[in-house]
Amino acid sequence: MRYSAFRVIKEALTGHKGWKPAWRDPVPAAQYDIVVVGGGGHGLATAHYLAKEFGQARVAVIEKGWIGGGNVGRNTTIIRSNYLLDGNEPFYEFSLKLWENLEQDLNYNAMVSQRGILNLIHSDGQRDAFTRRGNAMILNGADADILSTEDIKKRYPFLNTDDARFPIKGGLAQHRGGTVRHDAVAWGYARSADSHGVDIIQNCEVTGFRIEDGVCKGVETTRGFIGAKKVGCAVAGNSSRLMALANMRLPMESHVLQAFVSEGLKPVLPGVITFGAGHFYCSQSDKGGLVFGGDLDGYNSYAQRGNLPAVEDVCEGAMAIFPMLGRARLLRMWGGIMDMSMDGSPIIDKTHIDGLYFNGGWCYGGFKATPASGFAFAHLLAKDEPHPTATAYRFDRFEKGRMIDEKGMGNQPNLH
Amino acid sequence: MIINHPLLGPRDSAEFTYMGDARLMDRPDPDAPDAAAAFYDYAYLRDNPAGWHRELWFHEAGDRSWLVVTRNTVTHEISAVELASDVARAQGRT
Amino acid sequence: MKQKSMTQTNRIAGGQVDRSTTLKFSFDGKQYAGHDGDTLASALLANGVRLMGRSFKYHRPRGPLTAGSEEPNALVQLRIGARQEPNTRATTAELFDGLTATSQNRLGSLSFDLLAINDRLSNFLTAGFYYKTFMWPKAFWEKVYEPIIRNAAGLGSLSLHDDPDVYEKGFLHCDLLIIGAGPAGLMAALTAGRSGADVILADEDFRMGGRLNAETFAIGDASGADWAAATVAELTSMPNVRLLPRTTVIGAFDHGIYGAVERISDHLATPAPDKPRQILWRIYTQKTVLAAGAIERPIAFENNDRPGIMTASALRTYANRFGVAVDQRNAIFTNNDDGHRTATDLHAKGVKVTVIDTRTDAPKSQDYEVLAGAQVVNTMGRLGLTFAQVRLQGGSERTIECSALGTSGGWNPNVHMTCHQRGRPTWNADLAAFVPNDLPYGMTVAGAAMGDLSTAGALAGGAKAAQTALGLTTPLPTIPDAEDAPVNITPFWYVAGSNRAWVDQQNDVTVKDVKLSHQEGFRSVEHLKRYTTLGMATDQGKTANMGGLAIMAELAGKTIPEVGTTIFRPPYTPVAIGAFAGRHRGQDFHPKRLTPTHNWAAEQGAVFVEVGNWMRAQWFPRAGETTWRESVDREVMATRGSVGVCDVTTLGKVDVQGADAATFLNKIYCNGFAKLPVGKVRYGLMLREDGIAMDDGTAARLAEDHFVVTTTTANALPVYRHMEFVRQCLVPDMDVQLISTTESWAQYAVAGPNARRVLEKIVDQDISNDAFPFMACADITVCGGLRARLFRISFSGELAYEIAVPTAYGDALIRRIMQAGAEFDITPYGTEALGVMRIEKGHAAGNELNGTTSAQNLGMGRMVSTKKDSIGAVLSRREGLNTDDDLRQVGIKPVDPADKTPAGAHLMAADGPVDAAHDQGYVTSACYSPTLGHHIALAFLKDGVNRIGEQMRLVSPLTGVDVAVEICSAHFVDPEGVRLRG
Amino acid sequence: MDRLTPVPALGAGTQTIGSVTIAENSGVALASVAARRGQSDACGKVLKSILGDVPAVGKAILHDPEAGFWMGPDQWMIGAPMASHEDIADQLKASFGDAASITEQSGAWVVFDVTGAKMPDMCEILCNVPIRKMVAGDVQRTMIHQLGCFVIRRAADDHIRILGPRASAGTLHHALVTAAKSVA
Repeated sequence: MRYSAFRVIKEALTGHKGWKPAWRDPVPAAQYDIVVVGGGGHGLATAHYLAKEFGQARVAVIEKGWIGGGNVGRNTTIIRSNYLLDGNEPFYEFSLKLWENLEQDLNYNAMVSQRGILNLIHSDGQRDAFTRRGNAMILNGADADILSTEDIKKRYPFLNTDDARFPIKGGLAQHRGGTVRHDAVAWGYARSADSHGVDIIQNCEVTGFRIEDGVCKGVETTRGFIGAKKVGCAVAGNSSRLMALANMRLPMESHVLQAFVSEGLKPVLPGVITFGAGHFYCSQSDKGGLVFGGDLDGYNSYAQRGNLPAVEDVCEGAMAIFPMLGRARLLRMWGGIMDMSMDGSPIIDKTHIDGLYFNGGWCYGGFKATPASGFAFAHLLAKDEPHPTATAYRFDRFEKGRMIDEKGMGNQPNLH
Repeated sequence: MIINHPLLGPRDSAEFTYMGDARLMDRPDPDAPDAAAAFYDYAYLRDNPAGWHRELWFHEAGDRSWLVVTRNTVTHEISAVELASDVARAQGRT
Repeated sequence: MKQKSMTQTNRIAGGQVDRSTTLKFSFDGKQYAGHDGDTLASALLANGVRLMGRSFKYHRPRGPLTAGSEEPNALVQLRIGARQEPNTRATTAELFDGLTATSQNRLGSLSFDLLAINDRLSNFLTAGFYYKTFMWPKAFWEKVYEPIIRNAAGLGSLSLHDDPDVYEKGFLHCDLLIIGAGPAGLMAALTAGRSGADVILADEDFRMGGRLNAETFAIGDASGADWAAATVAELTSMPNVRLLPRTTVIGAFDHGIYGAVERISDHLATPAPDKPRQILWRIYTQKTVLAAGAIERPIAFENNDRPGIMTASALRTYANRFGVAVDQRNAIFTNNDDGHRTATDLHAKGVKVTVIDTRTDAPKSQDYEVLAGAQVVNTMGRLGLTFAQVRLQGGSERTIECSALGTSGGWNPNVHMTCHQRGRPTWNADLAAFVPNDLPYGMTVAGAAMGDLSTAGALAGGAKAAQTALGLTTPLPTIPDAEDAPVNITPFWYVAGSNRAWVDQQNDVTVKDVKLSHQEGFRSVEHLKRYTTLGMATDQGKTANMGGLAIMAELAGKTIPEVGTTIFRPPYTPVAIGAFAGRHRGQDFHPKRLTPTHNWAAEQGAVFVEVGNWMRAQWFPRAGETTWRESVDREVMATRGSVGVCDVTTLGKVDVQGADAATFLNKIYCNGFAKLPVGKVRYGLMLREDGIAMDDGTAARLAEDHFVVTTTTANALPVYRHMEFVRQCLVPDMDVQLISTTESWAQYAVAGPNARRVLEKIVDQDISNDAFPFMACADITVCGGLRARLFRISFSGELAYEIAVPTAYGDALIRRIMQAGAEFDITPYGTEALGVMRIEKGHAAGNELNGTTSAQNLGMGRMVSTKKDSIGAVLSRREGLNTDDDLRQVGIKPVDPADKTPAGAHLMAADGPVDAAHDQGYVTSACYSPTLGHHIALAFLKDGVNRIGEQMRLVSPLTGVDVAVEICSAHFVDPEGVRLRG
Repeated sequence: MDRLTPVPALGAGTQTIGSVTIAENSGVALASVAARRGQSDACGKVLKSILGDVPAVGKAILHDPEAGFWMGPDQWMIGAPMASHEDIADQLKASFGDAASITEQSGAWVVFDVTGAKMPDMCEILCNVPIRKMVAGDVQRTMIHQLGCFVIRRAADDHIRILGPRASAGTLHHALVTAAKSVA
């Protein structure tokens, strides 16, 4: 069923009786060509592109709970491609381009809103680093713009520029950055994948991999064995748990990142803004909630909840730059499990087991990567070679000393 | 969270700085023939369990002790807290 | 019974408002009066105002649904000016004299909202409609559709002015925290308090007592409210009990830490001078009794959202506690006996009541009409309820005139706080409600929150909970007699056939939306919530979630717990962001660290710059200088020409002592320290274990067993932490003691050809080049015996010393140095000149040590000793860090001396393409070199060592730079180091 | 040559706000003592000779003229009047010999004495110490406005001494004053 304004009107006039489930609820088949483990944003995007771009007909996504229940539905919805390093920037720019055409590709309005993202600069050293980054973005074909304090004040007149502990000295903007309605991304990919024949199997947890002579033959699940020529794993924060079933240890830790939303407010923030001298970034959703976050709690956790110090740290950052937010109320806080890798960059690679592929290590940047991650993983699964924008995301880069460390924090995941 | 410091008693985890898996105390022998592989494993690979995890916390705003905390990463329950220097000695480090 | 007054037409006798006071307030510009003890909602209702807000999506007229913090509808903008506070629940806002409130989320007036057109269009604006449209034409989403949606959405408005109030944060410690001061909480507090335990009793209300204030039951010989007041009085007299009224416990965090917000000044027109508006308490408790009560849930029926329709218990609260009857004709729609309790109370207050009970076996009454087996099928009244349409048991319909309709669908135990650590409640079929199951660490639940819905049950449960929590063996206090009615309920969630029946009133989620969600496959509770926005409003679905779950369960042919459990996240009610920030805003966001010369530098007119938390002098402008460059150039030239002085106290210092100190340094630095003689300083490079440079600095050997290590300003703390890690975790038996001494010493660099001549006038010993050569160090005395340290080290490349005295003498020392240097025109210089001179010398600093650079990149690959083990040595040998085209630090100078070579610009081959694929490197640090008369820069360049002399293109498309540059040595000035050894 | 004259960390003097008095105390000389490996006992003997006993974990010995408190495993801070102990580090080095590493700390800290009936209320909004349960001689290292401080419960019930980082004396004092006003 195609969605359209016409269809909405027609259904409204006929009692909404014609709407069909957005995706089927199929019984798992015994054998697929490709099984994608993980019905989050990345897994569903992978399935969509496998079916639509790479002509794979027999694909299943298996999800232990309900699709879209992990980080794709628990993030601050930001998209951007303002990366520095060669290994990253082309990939994220590719992702941004896919975002720009997502709705037409999926026939689903995920509300991609290129409201712009602004990183504030508070020191000369930061200006130098952001200049280098902005140049890297432009040299990679992305957009970047350096803004003066005056430019920024015009856009955000209520920013604290008078009494700031760390004065604002400018900002690096990416006008094509913005936000997307996160749940809609999962649902849009799911609906499209389903319409291209992908089986989306919910409430089906992987309990093991069937590996014979170093070759992965499929997955054992709570709904029985499901055979596959290739198995691709995209389970974000649960990567270490899943891959341990294949006796793999990964270069990553799972950490909790909290995010926050305020009560609904009439529009105040036009775009995404990031504080450079504390831990705070913020945008405003179409519903009016301020969506904001900051740093990790800092300790390994699978609990999907955090503690007060991180909340306070973020709100202190909020008040430092927007003292007018004092009387806005924080409505809800939640925590996601971040697959924090050892250099802050992801892995999209084959494993040492034939037929077993891995996608993970997205840290807290997985949402914006969703389209490119799905595309690149689909490329790898379909063609057995990495997508040109994702060639650096290899497992062996740590052993070889080819880390992709945007923040320069080294092998301590909670610092990325 | 509350970390029950072996010397100081219960202290808020906000006083501490977290480093990660206590395996980081098991620094490999740099002179072993497989040192390169051993250091790669040591520096980069993690069990990252969903469950009990032995991990290093530094009492930065306290007595400056490194502690080995055994904590459940699913429930955050803490079952043991030891001084890292005691653990290191017990493991034969000098 | 009605007490006639000019305005408070709905005020009736009784209740706990103080009629001796009259508080004037305004709503939407109209003046009203109320009493002390009123909420804004009760006062408005007393004045006959039911319409208080508009719903989120359809802009439907709304009045209060509840009398508490679970309120979804009656949200107003409280106060005006910078204190304007959007989305404030009128049902909890305490009335004060002069209160000003305005309605929100309307275009036009509250009674004529132009956006109410959305209600007419509701058939098009169903759950998820926006996912299906607005996609064409592509550009229209951001330019047309989205702005319209954004402006229509949102609720209240921020003032856009800085919040003028202050917030405080604090810490409390106790043995037992009791959340909720209703019958269970009060009894728990009494039990625990009498045992001598340290108790905190917190309640969100301004009057403790919970439902006891809203009911007519007796406890023992007293009314419930009087018993509560007497109990509060006894608790107040106990020194071990701390009562926190107006305090909402917002979250249960790990290991018995609770967040709570105390509203210190929200009931005042403005906070008293220097007093906070609110305090965020972090409460550390051994045990917790959750006695948060229960929340009555509504029943969904067609048009069940009109002003005047509220929960039955809210009607009861307004009548009993606030002395307000919402007009004289009320109806009650119930599926359980508690609805009749409201009817009884209202009847006693002289209100005419009709009860519509869904149960065919509904209890009968002498006092009021009961329609058994009947249902409300529709309502009338554009801006407030006028009639209810009732379908009688036989199927015939009857219209009942009423201005208020109380709905009673049963009570939900308030399990919110039990879910904060992801505990899932469990289904109790007798109550038709979820009750607590997995509890957070140390928590016990009592009273209605546990499903003990009678007063007697709550009293007994509270006492028992305190006893259990504290492990008391002392006898329980006598539990007074109280009502102990059983729960009689026949679950009934929504009237069959209704569509525009609101489940989530604030977010406008109707039965129809839940049905559509089911039809489109969004059937799990998470999907339902996200697709319809059920439970996502400011009340977090406290009155909505259960209804939605029940309807979904029925559609899916499942039980309610099979569909999912309602789960809550902190905070319990929304919290002002200011409260979480406390004092940390503006200049107080982070502490300031001032150097020992700060006052002196300020006297000199220095311009300061933030370096981490430090404030450092950036440059010292002089009269006539119009640009910072003029000042900096002068400072550099004066230093290189004669002598300059710079405060370098901010560099981290770690005192390393012990018999194994040298061995220890050998471990943490990649280069050797074991053989450094006493009295000498050496440059050291510290690697992380992954082989990347962590920090650099010097280590000075003051004695065989004593070193002073310096770190960069930014890394002082991480380096110290790392050193302690190595000491305690890797080499626990080494005899080495570490202590950070950054702030113990005031340390100044005195640099320039005349540096020695200045210092000779200050130090008490011979510092001639022979006696104190380059890289010497010593404990010395200055100015006739003051202990000091002297290091012959140079960052500027000049003959230079760093001299340190105990911090208290720092101010005196800088003044003395200036005095001693006067004859040489000694010039204080700031961080900018310091930076220029280090770039001229090619020294790496923060911009180069950016966490991705290896020793090789810095041209120091050979420093990594292969003769000994050190942290990072093994992994620094990985192939990726040792490629032929490695980035190497080089110098850059412009071909045209007029050109700039800015940091952040990228290097490209002179004749090649300019794109990422052909990127050759980038500039890390740049400056104008007054010594050379042109700009210079440090850069990392692929294979840089072999490209000295090459002409390249330096581009910064971001800032519009494209210049020809020449690659050169990074040592721009005195590459042989003659000066510093002079 | 003229001797150099020390200046107090802040020069804030003494202020009384409501019932709370905040006084900068620049008369305390400080040095830390860290036992060398295997020298805990020897170190303890010297501590005993100076303070009368070895400060236990979390405790201070409020001895005269020298007082001392526990800082960390095998590490103590010794304080004494500046007037008599300006060179406290040298004095301690002489006493401890090779048993301990001594580091001068006088310049590292600003010292505030806070007294008054509302001192505990003030503490509650400043730092996470169970102030109402602390007894004379209890010491806790804690954070005040993000600054690492020592809080020492002195002999009088309403008296605490706060040692904070000297470079942030202004920030710390500001935090104390605003907290005092808030509870006044």
